[in-house]
Amino acid sequence: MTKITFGKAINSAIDQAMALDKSVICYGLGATDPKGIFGTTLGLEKKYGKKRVFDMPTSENAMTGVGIGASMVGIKPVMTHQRLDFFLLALDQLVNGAAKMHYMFGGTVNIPITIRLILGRGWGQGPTHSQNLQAWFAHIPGLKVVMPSSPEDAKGLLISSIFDPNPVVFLEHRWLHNTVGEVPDNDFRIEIGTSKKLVDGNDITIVSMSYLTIEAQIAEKYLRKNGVSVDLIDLRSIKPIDMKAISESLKKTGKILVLDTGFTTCSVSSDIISRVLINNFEFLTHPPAQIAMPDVPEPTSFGLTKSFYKRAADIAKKVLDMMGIDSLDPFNDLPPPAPHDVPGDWFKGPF
Amino acid sequence: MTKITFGKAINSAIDQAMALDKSVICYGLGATDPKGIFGTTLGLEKKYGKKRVFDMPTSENAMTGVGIGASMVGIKPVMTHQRLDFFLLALDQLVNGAAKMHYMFGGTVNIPITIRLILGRGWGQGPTHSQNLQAWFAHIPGLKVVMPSSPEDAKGLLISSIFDPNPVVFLEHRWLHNTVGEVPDNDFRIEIGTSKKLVDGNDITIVSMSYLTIEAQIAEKYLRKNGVSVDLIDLRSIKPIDMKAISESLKKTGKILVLDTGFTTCSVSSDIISRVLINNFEFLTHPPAQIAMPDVPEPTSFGLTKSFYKRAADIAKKVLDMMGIDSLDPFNDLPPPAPHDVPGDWFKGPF
Amino acid sequence: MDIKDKTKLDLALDKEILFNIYYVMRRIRAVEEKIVEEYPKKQIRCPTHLSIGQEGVPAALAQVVTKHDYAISTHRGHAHYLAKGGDLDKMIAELYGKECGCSKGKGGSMHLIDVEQGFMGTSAIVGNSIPLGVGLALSLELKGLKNISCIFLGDGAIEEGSFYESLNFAVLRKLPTLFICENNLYSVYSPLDVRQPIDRQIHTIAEAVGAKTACCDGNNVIDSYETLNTICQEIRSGSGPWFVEFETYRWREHCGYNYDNDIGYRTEEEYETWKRRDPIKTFVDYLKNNYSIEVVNKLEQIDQNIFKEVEEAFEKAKKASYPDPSHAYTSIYCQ
Amino acid sequence: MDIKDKTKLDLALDKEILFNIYYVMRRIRAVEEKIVEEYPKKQIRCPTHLSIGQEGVPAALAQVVTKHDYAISTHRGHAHYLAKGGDLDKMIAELYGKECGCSKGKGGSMHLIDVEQGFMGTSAIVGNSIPLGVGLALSLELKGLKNISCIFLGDGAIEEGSFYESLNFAVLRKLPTLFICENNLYSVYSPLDVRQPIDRQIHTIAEAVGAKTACCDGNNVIDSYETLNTICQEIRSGSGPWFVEFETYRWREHCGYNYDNDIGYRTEEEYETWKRRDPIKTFVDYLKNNYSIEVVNKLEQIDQNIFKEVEEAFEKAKKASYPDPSHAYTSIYCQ
Ligand SMILES: Cc1ncc(C[n+]2csc(CCOP(=O)(O)OP(=O)(O)O)c2C)c(N)n1
Ligand SMILES: Cc1ncc(C[n+]2csc(CCOP(=O)(O)OP(=O)(O)O)c2C)c(N)n1
Ligand SMILES: [Mg+2]
Ligand SMILES: [Mg+2]
Repeated sequence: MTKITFGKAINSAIDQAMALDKSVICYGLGATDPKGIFGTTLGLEKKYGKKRVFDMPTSENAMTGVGIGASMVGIKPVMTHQRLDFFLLALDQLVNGAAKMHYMFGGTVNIPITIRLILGRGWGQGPTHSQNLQAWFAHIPGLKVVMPSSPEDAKGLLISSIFDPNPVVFLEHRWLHNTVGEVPDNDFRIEIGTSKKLVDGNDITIVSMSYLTIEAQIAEKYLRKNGVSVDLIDLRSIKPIDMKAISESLKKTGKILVLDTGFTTCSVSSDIISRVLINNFEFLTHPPAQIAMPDVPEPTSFGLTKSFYKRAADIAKKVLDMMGIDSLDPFNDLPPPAPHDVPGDWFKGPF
Repeated sequence: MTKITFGKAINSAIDQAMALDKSVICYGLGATDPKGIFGTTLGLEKKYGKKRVFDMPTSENAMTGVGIGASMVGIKPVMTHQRLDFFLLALDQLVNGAAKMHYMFGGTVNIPITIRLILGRGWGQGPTHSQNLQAWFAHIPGLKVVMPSSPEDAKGLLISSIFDPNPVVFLEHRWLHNTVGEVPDNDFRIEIGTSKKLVDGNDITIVSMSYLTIEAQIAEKYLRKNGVSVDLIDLRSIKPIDMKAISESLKKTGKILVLDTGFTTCSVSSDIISRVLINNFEFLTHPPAQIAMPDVPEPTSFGLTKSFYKRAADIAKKVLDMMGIDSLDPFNDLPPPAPHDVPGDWFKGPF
Repeated sequence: MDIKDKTKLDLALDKEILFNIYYVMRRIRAVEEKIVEEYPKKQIRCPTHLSIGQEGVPAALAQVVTKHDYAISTHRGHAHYLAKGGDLDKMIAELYGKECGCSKGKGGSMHLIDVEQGFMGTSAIVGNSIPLGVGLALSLELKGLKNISCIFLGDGAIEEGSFYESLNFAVLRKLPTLFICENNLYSVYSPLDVRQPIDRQIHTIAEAVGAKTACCDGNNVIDSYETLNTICQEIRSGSGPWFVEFETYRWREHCGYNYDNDIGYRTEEEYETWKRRDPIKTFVDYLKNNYSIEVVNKLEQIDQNIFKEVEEAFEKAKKASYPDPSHAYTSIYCQ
Repeated sequence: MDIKDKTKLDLALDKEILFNIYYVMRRIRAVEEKIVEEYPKKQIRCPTHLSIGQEGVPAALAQVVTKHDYAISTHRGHAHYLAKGGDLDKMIAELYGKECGCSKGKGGSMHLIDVEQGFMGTSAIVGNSIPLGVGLALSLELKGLKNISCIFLGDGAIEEGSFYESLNFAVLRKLPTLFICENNLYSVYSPLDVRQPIDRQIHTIAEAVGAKTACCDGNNVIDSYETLNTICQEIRSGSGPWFVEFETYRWREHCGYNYDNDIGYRTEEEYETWKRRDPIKTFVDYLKNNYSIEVVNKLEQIDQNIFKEVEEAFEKAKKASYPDPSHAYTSIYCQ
């Protein structure tokens, strides 16, 4: 175990996968440049050579197809896009190709590609550098979708993704890259599709994902101090999704709040709520609740983003409302950090 | 009023829009070929000339952008793709571009483009000629999404879409093209975002869209005969969605079944259920229900598709289950047509 | 580069090749004509794109690649699958949607694959398989193998950005790729002139992107063979990507089994002109004029074998059983 | 085609143009340098791509288009916006995220627009605005107007399939498009040789696709002006698409205000070599050598005006108010 950043955990996962298996390759715009995709690919070219680690033309569509084609014959590509938004150019390859090939070729081939997509936020990323489209990927049969929130999970899930025989969309939140945590030094794997119970509680279930787990943890501490016992589940995987853990928690608490970094309509959180209600209607003692991004393109201006993102205080407020507690003022007790548009001092813009 | 097919209604809508407004143009692969996109664009080139009606290179991405660029300065393009699946190549232009431009340029421009996408089904269309991705479009702020189920609605909604100042994704189900109905001859408009109550009833709310409305109507008749009173709502628009009509119906019935032509996870139907439950939990007397496509790529074989699509019998069965009635056998009473993979005799494959 | 100057095949020495070219062409034609016969019976229930008229190029390629080379193709993939050694029985069963089909009935005519023969699939999305072929070539480089990756594409597919992006990367990395463009003048019912500038040739774009290029009459199968033979050798010795444009013509409708010259997107004369260039007839005439009667007699024998083989494949496919309906819900993920 | 053979500008006759070229270049530089000064104060809080070193081409174009012509650009769009007549105050306010910004603070540095001046926007997605420019040209054709549509793009953007597809359609329809490729050798920190074959020139691809093409030193603004002047006339008289590749160089980091020659993706020498070719300095030297002292003195006067204008724009932007937070939720749809 060593204390490292989320970004370094990603780097370590790719490094160990490449050391373990010669068929793992790593590429993407900037994969071999001096910044190495926010540090996540630094050092790999030197260690594994130009053939296995390479930069690419700004050709997202074909380059995704190149990875898929190589996957058909046993290569295990880790492809990275610095923003999910750029990957919209490559959806034909992913959705009409990778996601369906195992099925539509009757099981004769499989596509062990891992596509890392970085989710932007803050410093005026604006409408086309900030989209969290996990719901799109989850909608497509044949894809797996992973959204870790801690360095340890990032490493364990990335190694599992790389060695998974299916296409995995690995969604990495930019605001997590500099978070720090204990991470095993060796190769280790976390099963895709398993959630993690971060806090055991009895009053309400909170289901969270990716960066919102950080905010949920702040809210949970505050709520605990104030006598509300939260059962906090970090999804880690979006597809397959650990509905069993959610149902079990709901059986205990009767109340559920689902957090989502994506737009509200047709979202992962809507889907969780709908599933819970179809299958576990009898557990519910209170209408379910959802905190997701509004159905609005993200604005750029510092003046417009201040209350745009939901934070710990919003989560705490919603829980208190659901608990019928109105004696607390979480917006006062959990003030937003200033400036609100960076995750910390390390983030100096512009990315 | 004249009795015409759904396909002819589409043709008539474009025709009248082009006659009304010189800035309306119409293009797409095959728009001027002898088949005229299942007849929907026949005659237009002759009437409005080569400049306003044209075929195009197999370049879905750029050609979508061309339409968007022209839209910025007042042209109103109607672009058609013979399958939604082909349009996956153009999502960057739609989602990073058209959907956001009005917002991200501070309201200085708007994009009055209409994109017709045809939803394939039957005769072995298989995994990549059959996708119903309305949930994807509904997930994106800035887009409108329309899914008519009758010739009249097709015409009224298409004219509204063409003259809407925003990008509209108009989803046209291939199995509806030859259905027949009374359609006003003149220019008329149906407001996007309004649903249509097809049958007034008290026992259960069924919410439906596109081709499934045909199946729902068969199921409703059967249920009515057997004493179950269905409140049947045809959505017509997916975004904006007429939640008011759904809530009002639910208030009356306490039970809801949502039908969906798309995959289950992160679907429009999941979203409706989740919204209803967040906002109208108290109306529900029974767990909500959903009939959507399974999370499976569509297989090609005749032997595999037989029970793959949900039909009137499945809808009736679900309703009867929800009503606690087990004395009827809808699968026996509402047998599937044979062969199961064509909408009627007119459909001779291969499209 | 003018390919024909570089090599001159001594045909007298290569009768085996002649017979094999004939076998592959004739077999493709026989399979497709059998589909024409059977399709109206509505047991083949999937969109089907025939290669009648376009048998020459695949037959030529068949002579110069092995199962260790890769090929990938499009919606119009029957000929390519067969030429690359794909299993005939499994292809026909796939068209009928049967469990023993090459894709277990899940893919149909537009999704043929035979991994053992290096035929790595076809796609129903125009342009979609082009980058896959480049990825296959990349895998060869990574594994240090000397084989090549053949990418079939149409004149419509070259309009997709994926073609351009794929070719650029193949050239950048000098990958062992052979782009085989079958220019049959149409994309569905759209002639070239509504899609591409009339005074431009497709291969000149490929050349500008950086591929080595050639242009060849796809109806002349001997020319096609010589061209591809030389080029494949070059690619195997490290030349990097080649793009070869073949003139060819689809005889029947875009999708389906009928003739459709009557609907008005092309003329009967045009069709007749191309039909006179039939790659099979031209080849047989050539043999008749240049070879002994034994050679010509051998062809008849080949025909007999083909017809038997094809009949049997259809018999078996028709008799075979559909996959169990529950299989619709399996193999979504690889375990 | 060699442009310079075709026309020879009599510069003596066109002092107004000379002064205007200088004004546009110098003003862009002044704005960008002011951003360099201000950005570290963290009040401009959005990804910002500067055009310092690349002022020549936009300044040349500014002389040959009017507000009835269209232009569309990329993430690196400040210079293009200003050259096309975009409102300076509104641009600076946009960088500061203010309500009076050209996009009301919703777009930031990467989303500049000035519809009145025919500057139809920029995009943060590489290649995304190219087809929009072709669509603008299509609108001109539909409306029967004789104006042109200018499409700025980088050497990275030409790797996107959207470039190829867009150019093909523009050529097919002979649309009045001018593709202006500013080849600054890099895409972020990636040199050309990891993205494109080294022995290939970008404009040769455009030529093969069917555009008329030219290549020009973007640091030589007089050459650039002459080239663009001739070409724009040709496009206006119906030549169809032109693609012009300009050699240029970005002095500072890809995104942000620093120098970054130290991080290792390019050498200090390379930077110095290009800096010596500074389009502004080269132009001033030329004027000094060829024109009277009055002309040179006039430049100083222009400088003064620019500095004042720029200072004021920043002052105003800083003082301006942010949009009301509720505006984040408005204008998603046009009513
Ligand atoms: C992305 C996409 N766009 C459109 C289609 C519809 N389509 C199917 S085959 C075809 C023709 C392609 O022409 P070409 O590449 O010349 O192949 P050919 O059919 O002539 O062999 C088209 C446009 C598709 N399948 N995929
Ligand atoms: C589709 C897409 N891919 C990648 C990026 C990241 N990106 C931003 S600017 C840029 C460089 C593009 O290079 P070029 O076109 O040469 O423009 P330059 O920055 O040199 O002016 C890249 C790759 C993006 N914004 N969009
Ligand atoms: Mg063709
Ligand atoms: Mg550049």
